[in-house]
Amino acid sequence: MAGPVRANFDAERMLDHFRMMNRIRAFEEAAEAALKAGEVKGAIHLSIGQEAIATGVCANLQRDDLIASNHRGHGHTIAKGASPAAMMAELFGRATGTCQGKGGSMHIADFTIGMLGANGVVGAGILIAVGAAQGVKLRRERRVVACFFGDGAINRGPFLEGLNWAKIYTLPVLFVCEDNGFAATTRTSSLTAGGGPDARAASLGIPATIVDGNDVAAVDDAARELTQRIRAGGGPQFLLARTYRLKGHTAADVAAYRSAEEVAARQQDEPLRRCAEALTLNGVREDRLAGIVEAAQQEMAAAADAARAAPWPDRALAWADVQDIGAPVEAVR
Amino acid sequence: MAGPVRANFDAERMLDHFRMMNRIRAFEEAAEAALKAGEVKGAIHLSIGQEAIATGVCANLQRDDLIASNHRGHGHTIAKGASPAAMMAELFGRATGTCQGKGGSMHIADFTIGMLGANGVVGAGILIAVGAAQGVKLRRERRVVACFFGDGAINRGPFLEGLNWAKIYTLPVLFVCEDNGFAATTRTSSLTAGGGPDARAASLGIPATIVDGNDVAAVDDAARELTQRIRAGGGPQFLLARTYRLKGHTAADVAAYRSAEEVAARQQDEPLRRCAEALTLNGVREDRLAGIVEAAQQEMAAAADAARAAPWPDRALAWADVQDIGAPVEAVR
Amino acid sequence: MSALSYLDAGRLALQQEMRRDPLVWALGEDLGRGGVFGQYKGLVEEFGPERILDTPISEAAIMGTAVGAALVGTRPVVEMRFSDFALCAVDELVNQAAKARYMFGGQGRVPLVVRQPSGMWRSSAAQHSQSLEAWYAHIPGLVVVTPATPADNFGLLKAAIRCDDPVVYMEHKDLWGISGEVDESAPPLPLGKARLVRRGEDVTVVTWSGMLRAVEAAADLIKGDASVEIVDLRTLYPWDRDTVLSSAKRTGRLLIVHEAVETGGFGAEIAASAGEALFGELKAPVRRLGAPRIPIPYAPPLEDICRVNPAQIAAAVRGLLR
Amino acid sequence: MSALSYLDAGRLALQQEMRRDPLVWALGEDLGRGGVFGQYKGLVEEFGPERILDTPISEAAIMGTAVGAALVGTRPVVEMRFSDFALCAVDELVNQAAKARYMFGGQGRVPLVVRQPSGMWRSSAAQHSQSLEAWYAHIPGLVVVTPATPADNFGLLKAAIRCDDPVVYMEHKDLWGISGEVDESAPPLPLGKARLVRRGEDVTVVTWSGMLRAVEAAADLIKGDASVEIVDLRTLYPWDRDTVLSSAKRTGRLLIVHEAVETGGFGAEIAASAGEALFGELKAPVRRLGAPRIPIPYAPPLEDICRVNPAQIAAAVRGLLR
Ligand SMILES: Cc1ncc(C[n+]2csc(CCOP(=O)(O)OP(=O)(O)O)c2C)c(N)n1
Ligand SMILES: Cc1ncc(C[n+]2csc(CCOP(=O)(O)OP(=O)(O)O)c2C)c(N)n1
Ligand SMILES: [Mg+2]
Ligand SMILES: [Mg+2]
Repeated sequence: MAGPVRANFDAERMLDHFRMMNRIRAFEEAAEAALKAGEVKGAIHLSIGQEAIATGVCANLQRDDLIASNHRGHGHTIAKGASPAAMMAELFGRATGTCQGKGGSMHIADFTIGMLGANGVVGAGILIAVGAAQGVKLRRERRVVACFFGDGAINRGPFLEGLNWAKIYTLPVLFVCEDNGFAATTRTSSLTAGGGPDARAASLGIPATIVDGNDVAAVDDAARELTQRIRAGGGPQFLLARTYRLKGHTAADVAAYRSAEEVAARQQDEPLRRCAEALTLNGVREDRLAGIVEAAQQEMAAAADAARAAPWPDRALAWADVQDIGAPVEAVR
Repeated sequence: MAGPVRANFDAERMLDHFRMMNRIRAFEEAAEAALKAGEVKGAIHLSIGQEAIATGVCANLQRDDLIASNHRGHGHTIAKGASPAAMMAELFGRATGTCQGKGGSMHIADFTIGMLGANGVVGAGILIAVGAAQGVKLRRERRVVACFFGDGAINRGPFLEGLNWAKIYTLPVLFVCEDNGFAATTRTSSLTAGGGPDARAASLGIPATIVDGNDVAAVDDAARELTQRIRAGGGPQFLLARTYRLKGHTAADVAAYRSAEEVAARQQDEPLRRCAEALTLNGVREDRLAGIVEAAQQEMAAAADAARAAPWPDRALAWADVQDIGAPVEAVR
Repeated sequence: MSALSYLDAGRLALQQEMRRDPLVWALGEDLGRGGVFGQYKGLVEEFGPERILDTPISEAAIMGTAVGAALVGTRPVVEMRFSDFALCAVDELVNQAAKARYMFGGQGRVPLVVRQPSGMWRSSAAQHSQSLEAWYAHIPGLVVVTPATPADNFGLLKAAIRCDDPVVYMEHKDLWGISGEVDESAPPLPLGKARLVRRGEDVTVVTWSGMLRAVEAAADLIKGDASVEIVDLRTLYPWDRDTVLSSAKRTGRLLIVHEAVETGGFGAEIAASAGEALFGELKAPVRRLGAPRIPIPYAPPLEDICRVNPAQIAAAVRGLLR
Repeated sequence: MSALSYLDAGRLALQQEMRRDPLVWALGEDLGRGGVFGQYKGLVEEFGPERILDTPISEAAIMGTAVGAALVGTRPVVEMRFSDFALCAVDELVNQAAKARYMFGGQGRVPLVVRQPSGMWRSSAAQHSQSLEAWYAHIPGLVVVTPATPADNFGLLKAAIRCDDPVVYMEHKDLWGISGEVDESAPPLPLGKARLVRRGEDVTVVTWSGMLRAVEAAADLIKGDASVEIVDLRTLYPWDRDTVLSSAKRTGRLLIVHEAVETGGFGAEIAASAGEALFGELKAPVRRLGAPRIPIPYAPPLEDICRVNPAQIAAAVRGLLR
């Protein structure tokens, strides 16, 4: 699984990946626990098992690069550099959240680190990312926009419209399709005609690079190559990362539509374990890894504690940031 | 242009095509004249130069097969067997029109011959055709649904959603893309990324058959093959027919965005002329062809005269066929 | 008679209609696993995957193909999952489904139902909570239905499926779990007829969908001081003008309560109609209570600001009596 | 001051704003050839193809990419060609553009204008004639503007482009050709302020967009018998409550006239608001005149049934005076 000892193995970078993936994992495990405890009210979609993609891609983005995400965006957001404490507070609906508690999991955004928002509408983030790239180009900036979406999103019109658009205007977009085999409770294979995401992307003039999305080093290498092409003015690029969603569609979904054996088998292949194997295989000591896992869990436990203790948003916030002209005033009823 | 003398040349079938193409041409020339005379009020989109596609495709459809069309649908509708007199009356907005004058050119429909409607929204007909095919399948009927759309429509989401849908459910749809090089006043080449309609269709699991859309025999042959596959249960098929729009986008468009030379060159290649050449080359007498042209013009002149003389729809019709429950009653103001 | 949940009542209605008419079928995402809320549980086992169709995430195609399938005589029940996602298929519903019959001079019919689970439901935030019934009531060709009880979800869904015109059928997500008596052999309910929920003398309160419960709670709150007549509109278009106006005329006071944004909500249509028809006959101005014009926030304390509550309703009723 | 057409006034406004701010740009189909009505003629020559962007037929992407481009600080002017086609991009406008600022807790802004040429225009039939302004007024986060004159199309489009929130800007197709005096150096008009078109004593008529001309014609028709005060709302959201209510209070009578379908039209919001605010102070019921709830037919004699005309308006005014 872990692959051979690599000559050019960059232990420090791999350790950074391991640290990031563990932070994402720990964040979502803490969020899941809080949801089950009734502390987080809205639906959350866990990316457990898919952490290598967010990690490997964002490792190749700079702070002023941009990302747009979908409903399963915790990993993308943490990997891009957002504060997990603020994110956790957002899930708890607190004033200290990234969106002051007004967005929740499906609308997490952090413009300070170029995270333009998760999205509650499948496929919608594609057009926002492409448009952001067009804005970047109009402004003569050199930023890259990465766009994360799932294998289910390729059956929505915006996939075609957005890729065609990015290509004809040569926009700096990295399309990242996280193929986890499912659209909610349905296997995407049964709903997707033809050759799939890569075939569709190619037909729109954007040949895909396909990687094992559970191999963080492979994702990192592919994303490096693709972001370099984009920075060199090569226009939109497409990364298809194959992975598996270890948890249900939402944290409430028990995923009875697939066998325990299937999930157990895929557990063997999950990215944190593979990253750890690669590191140990390449001589990194177990206790060092254990320390990283430990630290990540502590960080997220603290984030949850802080969220728990944080104040609810002030009532007045409900009336803020609607629109400047004609903003409603609190009605006295 | 006309191609060699063919051993298997079917003069009678070719004459039928010639007759049909001339009827479409004469209909649209009469409609254009009526528009210029102010007798037809709404916009009309002429398919002059594209008649071979409608003719060749519909020659392979039976009466109970279905078609869905777009804004440029006069040819499809006549070729499927609708009455040009009723169609002309529709353009004139008269009670004797196919839709009682309530639809006009962009909403012509004739359910008696399986014409499910032109459409004012680019791409919308694709989903209607695919859905009709699904209904046909649910009803265990053996009908084929042909769907006509342009090269500009492939940049709208419904193209992807509709083709994917038709393929995963193995629906009896013949997709016919009329590639005339333009989307309104813009060349589609500048707006279309990748390999174009055929590449996109192939990526969705529906390999395209490409034909010279100005060669009616070639369209006929290709459509025969594809409709046979569909009737044999082969699922959706895709025909890409290359052609050229000799007139402006609407009858009001002078098409200043292209040179007179370009249009003149394409005139050489237009389907009626090529069909006539093929027929004469294969021994059909000129005067026989002239008679066909003459008859078509007389038929459509008569259709226009009848439309001119036809009554306006009764005021009460405005209130009919809205909905059964809650239909508005004429307000006395 | 048996106690059924709002969700099960809808499922039973669909099941009965599918047994009754082989041309009735349903399509939407995850229906084979019972649908996102379980409204379709067990149906694929009975009717098979062709009539309980699992679809891709292609809202435009879900709606658009249903139009085509309806035009050839089948009766699709379109599942939009959340009414918010129906915004990905508005051309197909408003430009195609609603207009086809008319544009074609009556040649075609579009007998489909589009189920749009609506409204606020445990911190679902701005893109999973909207109530846009007023939009559809404004569109010629559409029927708009908003059931508020299990019995109504049973009787109205059956009626919607038998309707030969496109019906926007808005179930409220917050009602899935409520239970009530349902006569499983009852015929469809008539579309366009309101239900007089409670007789009263002082004030008429017109409401629909999820707000009915809040209105009933408010009426209980002020039982002592005011006798409230409660009308559940049930169908927004066509709306039951006669029932509403005759009740308001009798009580002399009218309050309309809905969950949707008040500005431009359907309450405005009712208020405007009543104000015109009953000019000079009312003892107080016609009042409306709806959500403030703000996107629906995620945090519970903020979300509650968008939810008209019994206390506000009671206060409004008192205001009319003052 | 010079005489400009409504179309040219809009083009001049865009041109001035593009000169003033390099971050303003426009996107839509055929803009490089001046746009389908000529509203963009000559602009690509001055500003180049990047700022006057020719787009594919991809309404969802035209709207959706504009949201992304706005979030990074540019100011897109989105051309929808016909307001009917905006129905192919409703998720992008309503779920994304209108809500982004709020959902993200104020982190992002969406300073875009979506131009939606609206209304009936020489037998364009059901899919090219709609007036759906009431929909957008119902959506939190959106500003809705409906210019009725060349001067307003100049001043309001400039204001819309400078607005930091998404603006639905509905030009009326039937007004493109009308001409009027425009001060080319005038500043933007304030959004949310109505225009008192004509002072009058007996009846207040509130209208907007294409109907203003019909209302003026009606007022002329009955000059002898009634003194009509005409208010052009100009902006539907936020609408100028003070101007409308104070006028109605003074004249004691209010008629609202719009081209959109009357049922659920924005006239209902105005009527409901006036009925509540001016209860007991009006001499007659608040009346509305709008289109019947039918898809817009093609044949001229049938289309005319959907078009509120001066005779109907005059009759309604007389009715209020009776
Ligand atoms: C337009 C739209 N349709 C349906 C949904 C409901 N939904 C949310 S996530 C999801 C599955 C998405 O699958 P995919 O794109 O593969 O992402 P994944 O969940 O696998 O990460 C669905 C159907 C939605 N949010 N938006
Ligand atoms: C959704 C939508 N967008 C834009 C238009 C305006 N429009 C009508 S036809 C047309 C060009 C269509 O090009 P194509 O599909 O190639 O068909 P053609 O006109 O070339 O036959 C456009 C942009 C429309 N009717 N619908
Ligand atoms: Mg997936
Ligand atoms: Mg074309």
